[in-house]
Amino acid sequence: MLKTFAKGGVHPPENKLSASRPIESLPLPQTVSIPLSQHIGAPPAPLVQKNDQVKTGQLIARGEGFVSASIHSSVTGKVVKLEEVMDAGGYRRPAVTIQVGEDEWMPEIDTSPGLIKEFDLSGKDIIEKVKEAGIVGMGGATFPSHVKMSVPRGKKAELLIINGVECEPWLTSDHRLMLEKGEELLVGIRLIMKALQVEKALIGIENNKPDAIEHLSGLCLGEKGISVVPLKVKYPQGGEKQLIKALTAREVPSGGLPIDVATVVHNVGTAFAVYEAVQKKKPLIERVVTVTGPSVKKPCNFLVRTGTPVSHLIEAAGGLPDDTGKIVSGGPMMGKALNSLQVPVTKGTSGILILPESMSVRKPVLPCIRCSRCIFVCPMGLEPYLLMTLSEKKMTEKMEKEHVMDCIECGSCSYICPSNRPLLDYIRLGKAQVNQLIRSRKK
Amino acid sequence: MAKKESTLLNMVLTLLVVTAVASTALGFVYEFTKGPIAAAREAKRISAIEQVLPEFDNNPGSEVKALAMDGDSVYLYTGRKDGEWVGTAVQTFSKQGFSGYIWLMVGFLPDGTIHNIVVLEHKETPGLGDKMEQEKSFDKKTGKSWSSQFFGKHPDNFQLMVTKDGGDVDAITASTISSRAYCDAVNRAYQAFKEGGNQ
Amino acid sequence: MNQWKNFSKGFIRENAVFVLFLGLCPTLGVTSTAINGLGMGLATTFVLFMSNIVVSLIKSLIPNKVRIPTYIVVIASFVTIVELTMQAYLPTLFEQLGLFIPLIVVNCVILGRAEAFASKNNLLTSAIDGLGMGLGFAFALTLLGAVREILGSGSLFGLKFIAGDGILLFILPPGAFLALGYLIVIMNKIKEKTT
Amino acid sequence: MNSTILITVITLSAIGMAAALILYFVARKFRVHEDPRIDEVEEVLPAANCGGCGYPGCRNFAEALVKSDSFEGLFCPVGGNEVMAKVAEILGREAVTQAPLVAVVRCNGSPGHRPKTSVYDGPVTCAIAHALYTGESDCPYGCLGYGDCVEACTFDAMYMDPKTNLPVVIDNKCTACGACVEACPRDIIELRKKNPKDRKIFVCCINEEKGAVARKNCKVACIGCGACVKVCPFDAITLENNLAYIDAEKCRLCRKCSPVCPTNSILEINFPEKKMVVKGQEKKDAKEGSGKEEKVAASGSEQKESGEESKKDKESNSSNK
Amino acid sequence: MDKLLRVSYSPHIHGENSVPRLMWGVIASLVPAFVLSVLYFGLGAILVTATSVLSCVLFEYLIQRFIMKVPPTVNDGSAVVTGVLLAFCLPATIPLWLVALGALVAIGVGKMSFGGLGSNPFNPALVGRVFLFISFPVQLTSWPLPMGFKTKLVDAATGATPLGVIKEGLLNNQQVPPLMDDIPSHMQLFYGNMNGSMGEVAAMALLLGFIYMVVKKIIPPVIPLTILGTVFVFTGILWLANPESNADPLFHLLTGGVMLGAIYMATDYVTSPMTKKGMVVFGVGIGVITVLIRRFGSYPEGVQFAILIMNAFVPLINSWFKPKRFGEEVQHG
Amino acid sequence: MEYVIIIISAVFVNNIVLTRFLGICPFIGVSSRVSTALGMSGAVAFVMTIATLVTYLLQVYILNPFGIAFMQTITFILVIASLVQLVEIILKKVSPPLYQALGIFLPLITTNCAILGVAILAQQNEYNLLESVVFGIANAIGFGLALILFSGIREHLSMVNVPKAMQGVPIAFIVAGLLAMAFMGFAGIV
Ligand SMILES: Cc1cc2nc3c(=O)[nH]c(=O)nc-3n(C[C@H](O)[C@H](O)[C@H](O)COP(=O)(O)O)c2cc1C
Ligand SMILES: Cc1cc2nc3c(=O)[nH]c(=O)nc-3n(C[C@H](O)[C@H](O)[C@H](O)COP(=O)(O)O)c2cc1C
Ligand SMILES: Cc1cc2nc3c(=O)[nH]c(=O)nc-3n(C[C@H](O)[C@H](O)[C@H](O)COP(=O)(O)O)c2cc1C
Ligand SMILES: Cc1cc2nc3c(=O)[nH]c(=O)nc-3n(C[C@H](O)[C@H](O)[C@H](O)CO)c2cc1C
Ligand code: SF4
Ligand code: SF4
Ligand code: SF4
Ligand code: SF4
Ligand code: FES
Repeated sequence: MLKTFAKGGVHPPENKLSASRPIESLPLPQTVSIPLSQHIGAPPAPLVQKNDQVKTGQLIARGEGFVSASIHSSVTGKVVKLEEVMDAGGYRRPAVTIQVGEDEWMPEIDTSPGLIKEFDLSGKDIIEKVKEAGIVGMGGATFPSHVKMSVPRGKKAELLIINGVECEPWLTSDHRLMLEKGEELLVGIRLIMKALQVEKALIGIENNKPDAIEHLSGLCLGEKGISVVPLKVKYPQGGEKQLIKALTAREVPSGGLPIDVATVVHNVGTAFAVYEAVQKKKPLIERVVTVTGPSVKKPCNFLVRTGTPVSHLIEAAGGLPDDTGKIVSGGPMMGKALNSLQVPVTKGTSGILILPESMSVRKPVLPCIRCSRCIFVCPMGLEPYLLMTLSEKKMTEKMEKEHVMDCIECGSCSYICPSNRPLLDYIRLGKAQVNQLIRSRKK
Repeated sequence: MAKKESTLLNMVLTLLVVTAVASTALGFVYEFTKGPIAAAREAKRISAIEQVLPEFDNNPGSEVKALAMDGDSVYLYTGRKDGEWVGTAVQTFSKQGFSGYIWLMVGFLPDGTIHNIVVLEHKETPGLGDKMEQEKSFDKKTGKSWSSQFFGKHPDNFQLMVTKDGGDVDAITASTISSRAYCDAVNRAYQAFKEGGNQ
Repeated sequence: MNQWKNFSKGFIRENAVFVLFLGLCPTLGVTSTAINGLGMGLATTFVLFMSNIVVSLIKSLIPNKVRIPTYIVVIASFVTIVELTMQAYLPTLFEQLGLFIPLIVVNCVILGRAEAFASKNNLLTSAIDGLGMGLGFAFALTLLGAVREILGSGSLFGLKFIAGDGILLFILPPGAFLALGYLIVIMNKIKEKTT
Repeated sequence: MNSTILITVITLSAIGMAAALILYFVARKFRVHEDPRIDEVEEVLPAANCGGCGYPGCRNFAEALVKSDSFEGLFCPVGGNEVMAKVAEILGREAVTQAPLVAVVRCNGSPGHRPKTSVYDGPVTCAIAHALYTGESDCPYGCLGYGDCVEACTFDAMYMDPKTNLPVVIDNKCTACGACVEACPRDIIELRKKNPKDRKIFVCCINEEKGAVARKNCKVACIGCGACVKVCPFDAITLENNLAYIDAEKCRLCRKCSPVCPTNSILEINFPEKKMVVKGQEKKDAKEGSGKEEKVAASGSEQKESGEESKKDKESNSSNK
Repeated sequence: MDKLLRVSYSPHIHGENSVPRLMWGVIASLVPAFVLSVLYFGLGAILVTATSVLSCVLFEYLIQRFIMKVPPTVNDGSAVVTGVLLAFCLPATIPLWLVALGALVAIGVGKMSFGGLGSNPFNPALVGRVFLFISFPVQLTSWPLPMGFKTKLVDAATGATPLGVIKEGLLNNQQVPPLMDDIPSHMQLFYGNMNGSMGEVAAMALLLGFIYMVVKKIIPPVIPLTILGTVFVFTGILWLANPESNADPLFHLLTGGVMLGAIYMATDYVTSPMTKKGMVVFGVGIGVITVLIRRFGSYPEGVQFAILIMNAFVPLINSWFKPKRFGEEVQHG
Repeated sequence: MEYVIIIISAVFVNNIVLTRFLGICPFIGVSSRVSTALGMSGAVAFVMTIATLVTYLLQVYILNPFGIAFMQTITFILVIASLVQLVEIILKKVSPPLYQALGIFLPLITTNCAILGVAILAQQNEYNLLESVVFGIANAIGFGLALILFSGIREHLSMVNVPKAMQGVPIAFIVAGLLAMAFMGFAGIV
């Protein structure tokens, strides 16, 4: 029996169309707009001014404070605007717009292809390098990685978990990365292990990526303390709490963090970024993005510079299909629908999913028939049908008692509901209401 | 509206006066209605006896015999005309009803033939078990009701059991239980009659 | 206040049963036939009428703290009078209504009226209010009784108009609840239309 | 006297007596002090239990009123000054008078003014749409049009205008309880001073974006040009974050500002037709001008066609959900 | 771009299940039982089922259209399920106007008064059935003998159900073992060759439907299993304690409405608990009450009442039996 | 056994609310939330037990010996009214939260026919002292059971879309009717 997490979960069709497409470097666009806040936490102030000339990899905004991340220019060229650009929700956020010129990298960055295995940096130095490189979690939450690597006082990490699950349907960026950059990945893992001072790391990979499992297992043979664990396919195994449960049978307490059960979880992309930052001094300015969808001509995995507009990626994948109804940044279960193609790729963009009109219209909402399916699939043991009603009726305190804040927004409940109820929509609203309540209480 | 101040004295006084007035009034009403109430109670029993016995001219209420049976009492009222025994009315019961006791008044002629039966009290379901009441199952065409099948029968040669149990009584539709209880009560009346009804 | 309005409000607008939801036990308990409903309604009306009169007469003499006990004694006296009289002269109806006759005393309508109306208004107004509310109550009980009797036994005021039985459930306890529930909905609709 | 009657009288009186005495002494022993004025105050409150005062119910507000020393910050918007005067009388305090307020919707972005740029496909509530994205237009400040405010109003004082897809307040029904203000995730609704004959002049926009951006997304957006600030003789208009705001306290309804607004984002409602010639030349675009007139005229006629139409709208609106 | 993009929260894909799909799944699983009941009771079975389904659908449509004034939702199939199940617990020779009346009560009182699909606290079909049972006990307890198409529609030969025979006998102070001689063998009970309501006779067909629904993941098997288990254990204890006055547990499982109730009526999503723990409590409750009524009450059969009574407990069960929260125990432990 | 029968009969078979129609006003009035229903049940249980006890003593030691049984109604209600007021005063002092929760319904217990009805029924059934008290308690349990079940259902109904015309009291009656119908299944168990 393959390992998996105990409670809930769904099996959406996998549709990994682009799994066999190697990572291609995407040609540079004419302009990039680099948002200044690509992570949880406050946006840093820009260090450049209009008409400044910047180089690829140059720092353009320094993360101030602990929970913040620096931003680097992903291209060489001229700063043309310091204005707000639309984010994925259409709201305008501060950004640096650069007109792309000849690609000239910062001199200290090592752009040679060779693998550098050896390192003698101390844990502290590693964390410092990670911070300088502006690395944030690439699994989607974009939480500054150096924070996760600095184990808080009084806590101890025993185990590093590398999240190679990629449980979202359609997406293949982590999968390709594991296949193509396995060696670098392992060095990255070693670095993180050193920073965390742990002896053991597990790479969790779902069983639908046998090639990646085989490849990495092979590489791990020579690596002490690192091993690959194949997992049964079940969404949302990639959620860190579920992954920890699947791999260690430990349960992160309600309201707690992985470190409470002595583990730290990082995405494979993050581990690779750590390798590049530490060994090659390369800041986080590009990432692998899957562009896919049922009508996409050429589903692809691209290596994309941050700030590249989504339209550019779509062009490269064969253009926008005629029947397009919805464009999702990320996977179909957790991704964000875009209302504009000008939205830039950020450090957290793992894929662009183009859904045809027929798949994008939500079905009419019926009353809850109390079928319990949402309860059965909720990996957090919540009662989504109830939370939705409470949210509708604005019964905030009751919602808090029903643990609404535990919801990881995986969407399993909305996915399964035979009445097509917008459960997660309302639960998110409920979480916001409860958050407000908690904040007002603190005051 | 001025509310009166509450002090211990005026509270007690008010209550005293009010209760006194009220109870005096009630006392008088009670005295006044005592007679009619007793009469009304008596009338019910007498009228039942009148219905189940042939004509009589004594006061059966004054010739009562009580027999203890099955944990309760059965009463026998003797009816006479010109001093002649015309029959005995037996106030009987059954505990086997669909819900609770059933009380009947069964009139026997001196030879033990059932003359008539009326239901005094029961809690059977309206529309079902309550068809044992004569007026509830009275059929204008035949002039008969369900209980008519008992009249003029002698329990010695009329099996007081529903047909389902091998007797001669056709049960009320969908109310076998009530019918069975009815038979049980009549049977009990007959036992009592045999024991103490003969004069 | 316009005395006609005062009198008539008890029928629809402030009907004790359909609108104020008071005095529900007798409403449900005795309404298996229209006759029973009417009898109970009239008995209640008498008590309501008399107690409203007496309360409005003595209201200014009563200290506040013993207000309720006093009213209760007054009401209970009238109830006992009804009880005794009925027992004497209407023994059959008394048997049918059974427990609910003494329970008139706790009918929330009566104490409610005494407390909320008679203790604040003059004799005439209170008397008319009592009569109006009482007859409104009687109307509600008779109506419910009629509905249940028609549906449940196929008769009205004891006159049978269909052969055989009706829908038994309506003369049994659950039917009382259901019939009243739907009657309230209909009454609400009527009230909405008239106002 | 008959002995039954005697016994009756004696027993009942004795029982009554005993009950009274026990009650009296228990009541003394277990007395709880509760300010009787709370009840009195509660009586005069409107019993709407709407929460407009900031307390969960009328009773709690009454308690707060009795317990506090002054009326600072305590006001029942539903009952208004009248009720507060009564409360003041009961408590023997000076009443604070607050000018009557009315809810005003500060967005005029009907579909004609504001191009639709996407299709929202989620639950029909502004709160969720707002948290998700800018809404079906690109204006991140504008009304989303899903009627959370209408839903929140317990006085039936609002309805969604199906033509403009914007909420409309029925002035004479609005009690200024503020529920809609609370409900709107975009803070579009404001409680403003009520003027005679329900007249109002206000900037019908809350967009703080730079003029060009704002204008691009909505033809009637305030672009922060400041023209109105200059013409206002009473210094009632301020400009902050690219947005003009008319202070209702200072505004004297002189109507100088509205004609100078290049985007017609200052609305004047319930005023008689202007006698003097409207400077037609200033309107670069005739279409825009008529757009504004439409809104003003529509608002004027709303008052006349009393509740009936609004009810219909509300119904059709709710059945859409 | 000329076409506007759609925007909504995630998830952007949806599973295949839908309410109509589930309902039609239930209907499909009822086909074997229907076929058998037609074989046993002939034309009557077809007429009663058709009347019931048609009137349920019609009443739902009329009420939604003209009284509630909402768009009718009859094609979600739930009214059809109610109709079939209502028919299945009636005698095949019942007058058709009674079927229609039952449907009216089931849909009008049991379902639509509460707002329609998903809101009703009590099982609509059972509301209709119990209403009829209490209002028209004569018609509702006249069980035709299974004679296939020879069964007459009016004045058919009737007989007591096996449970009725036992109850009657016990009331008459008879003992169970001799009574069993009048009752078909267990095997025949399993095939459904007995008097009873149309759908409840064939345990075999019902079990087939059960397996279908579980395999198709229409219902979790928890509730039926706990009910059947409880009935088996409880009657087993009674039987072992006193075989003279108690029938054996298998008999109890195979007769009456236990199968139909456990598999189709107690599992109605709307009126059953939401969590597995709750479902167990619910099932045990139904089992116990059923046996209590069968053994000690006035009615020979108790499942219908047991389910309705436990329906009333569902809201409380739901608030007392919560799913196990992820990370909860750790926090407290 | 006697007592078991009294209890089962009062709780299930002849449930005071669902088949005897007593105490309907609070049943409808205080049943919109489970928590208040629990409180109300507690209050009723308390009052009902004491009331049956006290009225039993009253009947047997005063009314019957003096031959003034016709004063039953008036004396019983007087005693019950005082009792309720006593409870109210004490509760207000001892447990303000409970007092708050039950609010205006405590005085309503006075006019709750269930209390008086049970007291009178206990007399009509000719129970002895212990039986009367058990009868009182059992009926209180029956009342509590019905009330709590009912409040659970009503809480559930407040979360679904009951048609506007049916909301509130009408739907409560329908639920009560269906509940009563379900409880008819217990017929004959004792
Ligand atoms: C305030 C805050 C503090 C955090 N501190 C830590 C930490 O000390 N160690 C750690 O491993 N992760 C820490 N995290 C990161 C979370 O555990 C988690 O990785 C991140 O929120 C993204 O997870 P997700 O993608 O599963 O949502 C912290 C997150 C937040 C919001
Ligand atoms: C429902 C859910 C599904 C997730 N799926 C994945 C996944 O497939 N792959 C992944 O790397 N992270 C996934 N995450 C994010 C992880 O929880 C976690 O944040 C991440 O692995 C931490 O690594 P990072 O900080 O390096 O991104 C998921 C999170 C949630 C809540
Ligand atoms: C609500 C209801 C009330 C009933 N009341 C009685 C009754 O008062 N008397 C009776 O014998 N059967 C009554 N029954 C019927 C019995 O339960 C049972 O069906 C019948 O006695 C046996 O049927 P049979 O008479 O056709 O053999 C009632 C049934 C129901 C549903
Ligand atoms: C597994 C399952 C069982 C059902 N059982 C019943 C039932 O017993 N009675 C009924 O009226 N409807 C039943 N339905 C249909 C539907 O859920 C029911 O009408 C709702 O109670 C109406 O709100 C069932 C549906 C499903 C999916
Ligand atoms: S409630 Fe939250 S955690 Fe549970 S299934 Fe829904 S989205 Fe996932
Ligand atoms: S899955 Fe949908 S229909 Fe089923 S209980 Fe949850 S919300 Fe209700
Ligand atoms: S319009 Fe707004 S402020 Fe006015 S009454 Fe309605 S909710 Fe209250
Ligand atoms: S004013 Fe606010 S709440 Fe009202 S419809 Fe517009 S966005 Fe929604
Ligand atoms: S009439 Fe019985 S409680 Fe109100």
